[in-house]
Amino acid sequence: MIYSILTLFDIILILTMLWLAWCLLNTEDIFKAVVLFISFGLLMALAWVRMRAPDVALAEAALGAGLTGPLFLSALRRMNRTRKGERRLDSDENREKEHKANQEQG
Amino acid sequence: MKTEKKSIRRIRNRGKRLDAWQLLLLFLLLCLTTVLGTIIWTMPENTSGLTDAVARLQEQSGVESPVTAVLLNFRGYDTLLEVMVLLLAVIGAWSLAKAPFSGQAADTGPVQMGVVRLLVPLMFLVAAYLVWQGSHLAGGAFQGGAILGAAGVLLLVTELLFLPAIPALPLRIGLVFGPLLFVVIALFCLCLTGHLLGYPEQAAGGLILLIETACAISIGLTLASLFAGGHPEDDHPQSVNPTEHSDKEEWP
Amino acid sequence: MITTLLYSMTGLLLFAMGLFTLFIHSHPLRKILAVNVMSTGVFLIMVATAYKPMPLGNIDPVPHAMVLTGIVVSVSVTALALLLACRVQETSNLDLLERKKQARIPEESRR
Amino acid sequence: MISPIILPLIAGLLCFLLNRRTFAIALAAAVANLLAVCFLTYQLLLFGPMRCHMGGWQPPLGITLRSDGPAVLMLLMTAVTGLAITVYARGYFSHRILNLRQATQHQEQQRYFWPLWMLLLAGLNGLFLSNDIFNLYVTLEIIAIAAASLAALSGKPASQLASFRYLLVSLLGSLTYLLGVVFLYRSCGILDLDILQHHVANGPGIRAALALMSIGLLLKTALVPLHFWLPPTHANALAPVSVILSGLVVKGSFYLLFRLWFEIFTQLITPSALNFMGTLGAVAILWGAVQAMRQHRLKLMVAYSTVSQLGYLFIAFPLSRIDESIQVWSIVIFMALGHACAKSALFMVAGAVFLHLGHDRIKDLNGVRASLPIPVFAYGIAGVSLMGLPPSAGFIGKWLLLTSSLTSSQWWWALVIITGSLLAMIYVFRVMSRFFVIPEDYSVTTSAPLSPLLEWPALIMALISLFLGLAASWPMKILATGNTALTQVFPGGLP
Repeated sequence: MIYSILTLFDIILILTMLWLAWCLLNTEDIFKAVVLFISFGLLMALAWVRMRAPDVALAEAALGAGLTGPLFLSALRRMNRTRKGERRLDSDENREKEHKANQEQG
Repeated sequence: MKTEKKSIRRIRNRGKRLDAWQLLLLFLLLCLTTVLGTIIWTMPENTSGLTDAVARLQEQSGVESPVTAVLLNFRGYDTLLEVMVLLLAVIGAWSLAKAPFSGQAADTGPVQMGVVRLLVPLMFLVAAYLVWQGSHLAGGAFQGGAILGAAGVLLLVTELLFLPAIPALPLRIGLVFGPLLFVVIALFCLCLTGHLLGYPEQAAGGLILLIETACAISIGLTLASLFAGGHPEDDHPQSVNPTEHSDKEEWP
Repeated sequence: MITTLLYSMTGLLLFAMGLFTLFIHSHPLRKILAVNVMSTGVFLIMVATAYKPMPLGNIDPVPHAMVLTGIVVSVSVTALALLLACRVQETSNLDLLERKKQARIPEESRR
Repeated sequence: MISPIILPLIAGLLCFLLNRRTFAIALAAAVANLLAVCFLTYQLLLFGPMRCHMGGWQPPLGITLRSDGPAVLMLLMTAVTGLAITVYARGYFSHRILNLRQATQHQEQQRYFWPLWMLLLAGLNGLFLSNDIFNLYVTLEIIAIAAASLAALSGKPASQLASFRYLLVSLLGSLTYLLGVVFLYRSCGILDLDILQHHVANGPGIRAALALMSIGLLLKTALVPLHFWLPPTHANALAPVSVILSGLVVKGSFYLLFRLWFEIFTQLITPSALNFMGTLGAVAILWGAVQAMRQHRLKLMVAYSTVSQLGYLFIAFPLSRIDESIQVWSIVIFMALGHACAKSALFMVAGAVFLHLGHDRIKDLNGVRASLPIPVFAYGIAGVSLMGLPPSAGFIGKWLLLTSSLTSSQWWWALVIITGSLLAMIYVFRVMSRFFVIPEDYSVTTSAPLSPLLEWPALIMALISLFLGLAASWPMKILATGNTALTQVFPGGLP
């Protein structure tokens, strides 16, 4: 009984994972793909737990949600900014100056 | 308007339809997958791998969690090299560019700041706990380091912390601290027991915990500075005036 | 047994899907995503190899350690690749801008 | 035995930590590395092959390092070339920093060059010594990341694009290799190569594992259909980086591939697989040479010549069936050693020419001989080794290849080898003739004289590649030691 329920759970998990992977690899919108990738990582963490690998699950959850996701998002942001031709060199410099001024004041 | 829409649709369709080469590729990949799949399917499942070997030597390793034992004792050399991989990624990232002023959080509201102020200490706590419990349960340097890194990312995103504003030397010391301590302990063990990374049996647990703590801190810093994406401002030699030394002085 | 097989097949499929995407898409971020999916597939096969159902005794910890190593390596490579992709776009954009400027200057001086 | 790995590792960490005196640290590490490798060679000649168990854990679980003949020869090659590269890079960066216009940029490049290069050296030494199939994966990753970062160092958009592609390709290669490792672990449950050697049975799982690992490594070695990433990466990098990539990095993955095929999985190899590899190698020789002839830039030409020379290493595969394995090993090691020395000399010369003229367009290279006599001399000698003319290491390698292909009556390989040498002659002399043509109105402009650090390493590497052929018996002796004497375990693993 337990065996069959677990297998059912496996099949649902696997199908969701495959579907997510297919979507994230083939959507037109890269932003959507990145978001899907983060949720894919969380599902993977579930799969690791199912495979009795808690160490891997912890690492995947922490790295996937806490690091890889933000990395992709910030890279996306950086690329979009440059794509529009508004490489914000000037704004970067302004911020830098602002920050230095703040530091001097503080 | 209509023609524009049509052309957009056409472009999209072109993106979706596969041409002959891609179909061929798909076919080849399908064949490959089928072959590999059948091989996996028919592979006899007899080996228990190295389970028995690990179980036999577990007591000598100084820790209770088998994964940590493998990671830091039996195959500690792998982990040593892997920490170097992380460090290499940072050096590579720093060599590419100066860290940009992120410009991520346009406006950080007070609520957000409050949450961050609450969350970050909590994350430090969780990380410390993970490193500590790594010796007997799931967890360890990488998990703890990843959480530390996530805390760092949070700080960077809310601009409570600017990487370009951090002086480079302490950051570098923090980044190198873990790997260097790992190497030093490895060499120390070489002197004591005659094996690289061969911990003396009584001290194994303590040494492993020491390495894990140091590595967790360094890994956290590493991941956060990977997110920051570039080297801090003053990370190059104190500007040596190139006219000062001519080549005659350098090469007699 | 059946679980191991199921997850191994999933890993293989993920690998193949990632490989296909790597070949047909040109956007650098998409390529990096594809490589990530591929590596997840490989790790899944590896962990599935070590899996044994609950009553049948201990799990083989060596593949778990290897997967942990692999995950950390793949994260660092991903970070580096993302930065590199950003730099490529930025520098090539700057380069284009420079060239445009240089192309524009003679025109203006001619006028 | 661990010191060739640990020394550059510590040096890399220190180079990153400290800002000043990085060159002194790197030079000390390179010299110490060479001494350690020499001592290892001495030990090998005295005691035969050695094992060193990391952490004192015995093989099925622990990681083992091993030094035998081929590994020690590759280590020697890396150490000598590495020392030359270290010295050359110093000269290169000093010269560029003297250029006031972009001094800070070059200082920055130099600042990150040293730690990356030292860690890469550690990774290479680890690859040659390691005896554990997963540990090999980790060293491959170290090499890949360090090499890609080094290739992007020059900051030009072209080099960054090339390096991004290089990173993706080598990542794909390592993933495929890792998938092979998974298959292997699933069917054998063992990671140690020595035990694996005795446990290999002819099953589909192991076959698939071998195929996957080979594909991954071929991708990293850039055999012809998979070579597309090599020329842009090698040609757009800084000159010392090109030397590293072309002389050493490519050899690392090739050495691993060769070892897997001819030492571990010998029973599984079928003649058709060997012939397939030989055919790819033949295509590589011809295609690379033809492409090298068509290039307009010196560095691109040298990069394509690398593609061509790698083909010779693979042509040795089908010839292995007839002779004993020692013969194949000696051929391949000889070709690899000769190519490493000659190719690093060529890239060093190309870098020097680039620094002197500010470009490397082949058609504008007239009269370089007058202003850069030493590099041109080095170019000539290295060219001799590439073509395979008598006293050089390339000659010995090609001679061995020719004789074994004729004795095994596979004359078509001999035909390819000779054609390849003729083509190499054409592309080497095409540039050489430019060097020696001094136009009428040519005046020797000594705007910024090149430092001796830029010129002598190239000449020394070229001379080594020339005289390696004369001292051929010496490497042979080391190789033979590796294959006959019984294994001795050194628990301490010192030096």
